[in-house]
Amino acid sequence: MIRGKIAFASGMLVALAGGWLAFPRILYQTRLQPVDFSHKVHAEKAGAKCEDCHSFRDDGTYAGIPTLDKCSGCHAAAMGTTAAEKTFIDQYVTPNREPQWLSYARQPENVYFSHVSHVKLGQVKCERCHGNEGGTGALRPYQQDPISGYSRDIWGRPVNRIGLRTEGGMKMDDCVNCHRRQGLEYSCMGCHK
Amino acid sequence: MSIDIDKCNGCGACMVACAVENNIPPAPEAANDRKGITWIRVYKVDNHRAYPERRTAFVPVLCQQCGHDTPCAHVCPQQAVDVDPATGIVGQMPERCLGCRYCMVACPYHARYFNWWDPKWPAGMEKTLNPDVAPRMRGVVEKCNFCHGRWHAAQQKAAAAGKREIDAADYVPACVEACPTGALRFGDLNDASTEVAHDAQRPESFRLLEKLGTEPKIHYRSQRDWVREIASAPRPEGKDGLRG
Amino acid sequence: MTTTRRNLFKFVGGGAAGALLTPAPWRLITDAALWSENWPGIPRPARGEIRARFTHCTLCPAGCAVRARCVNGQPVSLAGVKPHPIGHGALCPWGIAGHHLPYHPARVRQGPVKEAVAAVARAIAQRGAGERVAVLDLRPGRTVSWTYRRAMAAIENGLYLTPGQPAYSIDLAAAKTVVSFGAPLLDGWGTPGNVFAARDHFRLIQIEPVETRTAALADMWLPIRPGTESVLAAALAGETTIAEAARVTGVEEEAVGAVQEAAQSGSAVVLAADPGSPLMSLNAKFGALGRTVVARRESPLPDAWKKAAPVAEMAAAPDGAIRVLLIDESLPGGYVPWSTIEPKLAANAIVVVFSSTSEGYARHAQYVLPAPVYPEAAEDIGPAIDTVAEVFRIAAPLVAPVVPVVKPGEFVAQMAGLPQGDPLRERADAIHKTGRGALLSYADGKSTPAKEVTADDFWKTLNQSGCWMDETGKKAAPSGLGRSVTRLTSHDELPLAVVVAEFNRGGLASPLMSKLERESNLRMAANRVVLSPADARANGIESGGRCLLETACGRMNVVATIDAGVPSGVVEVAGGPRMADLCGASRRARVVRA
Amino acid sequence: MGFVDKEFIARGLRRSSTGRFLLWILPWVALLVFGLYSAGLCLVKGLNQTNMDNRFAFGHWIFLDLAVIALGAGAFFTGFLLYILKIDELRAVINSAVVIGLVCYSGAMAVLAVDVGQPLRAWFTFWYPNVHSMLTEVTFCISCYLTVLLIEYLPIVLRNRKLRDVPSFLVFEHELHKLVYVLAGVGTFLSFFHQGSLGGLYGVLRGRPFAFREGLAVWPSTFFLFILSAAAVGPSFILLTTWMVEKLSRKRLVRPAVFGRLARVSGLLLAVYVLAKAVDTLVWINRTSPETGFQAWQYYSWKPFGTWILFAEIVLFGLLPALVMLTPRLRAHTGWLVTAAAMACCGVALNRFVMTVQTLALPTLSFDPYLSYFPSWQEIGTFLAVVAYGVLVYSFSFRYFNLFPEERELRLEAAAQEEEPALAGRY
Repeated sequence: MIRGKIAFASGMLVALAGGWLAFPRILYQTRLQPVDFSHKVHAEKAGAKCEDCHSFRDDGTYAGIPTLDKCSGCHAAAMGTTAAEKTFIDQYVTPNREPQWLSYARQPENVYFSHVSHVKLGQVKCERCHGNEGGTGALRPYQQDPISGYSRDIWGRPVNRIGLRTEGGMKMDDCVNCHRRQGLEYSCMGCHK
Repeated sequence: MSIDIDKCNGCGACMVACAVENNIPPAPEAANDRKGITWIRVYKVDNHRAYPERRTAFVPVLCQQCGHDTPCAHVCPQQAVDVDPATGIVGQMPERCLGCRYCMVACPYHARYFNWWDPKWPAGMEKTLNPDVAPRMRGVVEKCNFCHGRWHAAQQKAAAAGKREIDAADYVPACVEACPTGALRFGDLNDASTEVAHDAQRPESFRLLEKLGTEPKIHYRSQRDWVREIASAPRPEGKDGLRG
Repeated sequence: MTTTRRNLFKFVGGGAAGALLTPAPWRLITDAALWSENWPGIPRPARGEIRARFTHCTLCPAGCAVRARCVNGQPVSLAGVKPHPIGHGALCPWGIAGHHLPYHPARVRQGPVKEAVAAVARAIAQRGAGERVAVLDLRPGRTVSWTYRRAMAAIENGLYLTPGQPAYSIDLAAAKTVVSFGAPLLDGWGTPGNVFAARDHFRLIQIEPVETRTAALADMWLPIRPGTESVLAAALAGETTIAEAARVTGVEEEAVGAVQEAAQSGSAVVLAADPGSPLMSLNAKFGALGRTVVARRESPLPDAWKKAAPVAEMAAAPDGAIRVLLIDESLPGGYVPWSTIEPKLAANAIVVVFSSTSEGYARHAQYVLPAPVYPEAAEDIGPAIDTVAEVFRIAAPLVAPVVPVVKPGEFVAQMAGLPQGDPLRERADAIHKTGRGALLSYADGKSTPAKEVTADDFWKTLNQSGCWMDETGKKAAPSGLGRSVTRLTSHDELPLAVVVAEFNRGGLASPLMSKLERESNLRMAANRVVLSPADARANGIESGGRCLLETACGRMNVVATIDAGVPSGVVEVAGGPRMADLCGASRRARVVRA
Repeated sequence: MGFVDKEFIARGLRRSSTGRFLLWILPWVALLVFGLYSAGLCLVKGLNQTNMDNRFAFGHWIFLDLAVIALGAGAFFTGFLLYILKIDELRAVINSAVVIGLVCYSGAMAVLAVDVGQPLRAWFTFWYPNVHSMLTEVTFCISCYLTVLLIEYLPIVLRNRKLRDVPSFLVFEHELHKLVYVLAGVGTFLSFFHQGSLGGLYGVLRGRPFAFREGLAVWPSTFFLFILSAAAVGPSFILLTTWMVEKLSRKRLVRPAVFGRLARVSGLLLAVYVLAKAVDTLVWINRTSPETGFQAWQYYSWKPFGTWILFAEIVLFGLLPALVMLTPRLRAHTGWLVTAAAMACCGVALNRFVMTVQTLALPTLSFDPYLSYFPSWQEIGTFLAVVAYGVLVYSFSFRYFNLFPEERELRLEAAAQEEEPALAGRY
């Protein structure tokens, strides 16, 4: 009998260990950004403001990550001495190849998210959702759940969203929570396309 | 929305414009008029007489955006259908839908369509998809939602100007924009000053199956008596006159 | 004995129990659901900057102005240009989905270009005396048409052929009564926007054997026995008695009288399904010439182009004389039945067709060369049949050709050794030089006199967002109204009169047309025919049944629909090249079970 | 294999040889495989494999699911009669009833999983339920009741001769047995609800005047009619199956009295149902339907669904069997009894058919055509899989578990009667 109990317990232990420790590691696949870009340098040295690159178009749509021509504007030739810049110019600017940036905060296709209405009407700070991306010295690796195709930033750090900070994720629940608090919750169509 | 049947020449521009706007794929070979997807469908309707007394009219039927205990909304088991209290538009959420098709059974206007196949476009044609509307996956129900993509765009434009209210001129569904005869009109029925509100008040105006009490928001009108007949329940002796 | 086995069970049981206490199973269930929301195979629409671009639709002679909604330059949807004085922002279903054509699966994607060039050159060099080189231009009145005419003038024995083009245009705005002999006035005739804008101001009398879309919305529909239109026309002209006409045509006497009255009441216009039909001469009787039926105006030309071959019709070409026939089918237009063309060809004739579809002349030609499709080609569109003003409008390409294409104009020009150059630009400059008319810009709806802009701006606006118009010219009476066609050879042993109920110009149509033809029964698919119950019964055909449409020229597999709205003795068909070839000159057929 | 098999068969029961048993299940296994294949096609390639379409959005799957669940009602209702109303004869068939219930419900659920376009999301119904939807009610109740059935099935399995060797199993089974009353209660409650909401499914369709019914509070009359009809045919179906098993296994399994009792219950409820249905129909024809602008007569002028279908449903397969089962003299003949039971089952199946298929075939818009539909082989195959699965589960249960407690006694009695004369001769 006692042997039986031990068997049961050990089985349970193995499963728990696997589920809590191993699973989160194997679930996400991690990729590096194509270019080693530093928001910090651009903000401090070049004195660029966020909206210089991440701008709105006239019709209110959001340009998101800037395209190559924006970069080439300054980086036609090397401005600094860093290796990163050199590789960037050699691999992208000179052959005029768009870098395949990995967007941390890209919502799934069926979501309609308007930056302008959040920033302009809602007075929401960029950091509220994107964190202090603008102050970072280097781009962190991009983590994606290969099954759902969601970026880890959308889902939130904790695998099961247990103990998630209020602004920790960008899943529907997170949107809804904030909208509820402001009484701005209308219909599915409001945010889905 | 208001529709003048006496103007509609059944050209089908609305149906094509709708499919273009809402990323509806062309039907696979096996599809027919019962398995295809046409958010707005123009029916050929006749007076059940033989030549030369036969007269034909064209009736565009899209989601009637029922206002009162919306048949589809309250049968959906998982809240994939909702009615926007602000606009009164009945929304359908393909990504929440599990494809039980109960809502299709519930809809008396057959305005709901099921994705029997995976969406497929000829090679290269996916370049022409509208970025404001997400393509649906196989096995879910979809229907007209008055081009919510355009609604979003209008809102976005308003937001960029710092306004919460959209400018009515910025929001016109694709079918209305496409209609070459001006048979289709779109506007806010609650605002008495709009054209549609006025159309709805006309004596020759009617709604489909009004007696069901679903309060549809599409107001048809015609000067021809036999055309206004189509609003009522079917009459069996007429069935021979119909083309499947 | 089983302790070990039982313990194994317990181990597994414990594992299962433990797993339920971890995130793994729950997260995987959620992920599976999320996966089903964007699983492989669902295309992702490209995102990017959305901008409007303008062009003109070349799918039919109407040449409607088009506003294209483009994402990163790629058109994703088309609409009319609202402030346009002619188009009024209307498009037909074909035009609305025109931006799909470059990707059409049935498109002609490659062709034997080199071989064709060589063969044509050889044939021209070796042809015997009196043997002709001909270009058949399905869409006359374009600038490239002038290139062809110049080329044919440059080549000895060159022939410039067209399916026939009316020398008149119809001023609907001036019409109070329209008497239409089967012209699809409300379903593809002229410029949709223009017709519907005028619709409320004229009375439409549709004379047609079956109730088409136009007849359905006409103020008066006169069901007439097929083939007897000329008799009714004679009665209207007072050449026969109304009673006689009523007897032959099956139209009631008072109806005929009513039509006559309306037609003579002034500002009436008579239209016919075939713009060249002798029925058009009725207009002279009703004093419509110079008022509702006016001389067609083409925009100015460079003086250098005056040396051009005359416009001839296929029927006029001598038999067995054409050694080289180049057919420009890049834009669908009129279609000359092959049975008319064949006798004109020499024994060893070479036929080259420039087309994007294998449905039309490609079925008869030795060389099929892939032509650019709308909106790939830089073209211009001549004035439509209902355009009174002088216009010059360019269909600026919205996408680069997605397959290697041959531009018919350049091919012919090279063959004839015409000087290099851009004919469109030359003509634009010629128009600008006249200083007449105004430049209409679609972007802002503004209209500026042509003389106030430089030639370069003129050219730029034409290509990016506008057209040139001159409405000042005086209305003139047209000449040569209605040609006398060769009598229809009627095959009386064939029981059914063929009536084209579905207007179809041929050429590629967006795959989304399935919405109208298969996913609903709004329009007739090319392989459908409609029969009266009586005729169906007589031939043992049931609704939806497969059968054969037989004419003097051949047979075709079709699917039958039975409809009591069709008179007995008539078979409704959808138009298009195949049907045109099948019917040939005669308009009678038989439908039998397959 | 052979001897292992023997070890599993309950003491005192005669079962055919392993060979013959295998022979019997073979064709069913084949059918199951074929069915699973067609179901697989529907899952992998999508529902374009079926002949359903936008207008016939529900097809023969839904119809048969409804029928099967109605017939499976025997499980809960027998339990209700036995444990709550203490009708003790029914102990003889309760086990069999549980197995049938289990088969019917699990089968129906399986087909539903194929029927929905996105099975992977089916659980959304539990996560984001729309409380106003009858379908939500159905999903919740059926899945809960299925668990109940599984728990009820467990003791039957655990009482198997071989499994009894495991002491802990025996204990567990004993504990479960104490629960049986609770389970019966819960099961009854759940079943009443989902049988009802299955009816409500159609009754609430105000867009389909042919199905739409008025009722009490949120429940249309069909809600109660479905409960009644299900409760009525449940016992009939138990009777029918038991009789068939007796014929197939050439054994007496229950005493005649049990048949009689089942028939009486069934007949009584059926009579009540027929009455209620008749009243409901009259109200619908004269009030509900006309108020929606639809004259009831026109529903029956679209051939082939004439008024005969109404007659067949209420009189032929309703009133008639009810009368037979309620007349003692007729009930005495097994022939009559079984026929009546069969007719009752057909009646309910027909009712479900009308509710599903006729509702969709009838036009709602005046320019609709009248529609017809015939299932594709994939649809039929998928359902055959369920039938095969049912037969197999039942066969195995019958072979290895003691489904009919009275069977052993009946055998001993029979044996005793044979020995009687010999003994008599001695003295």
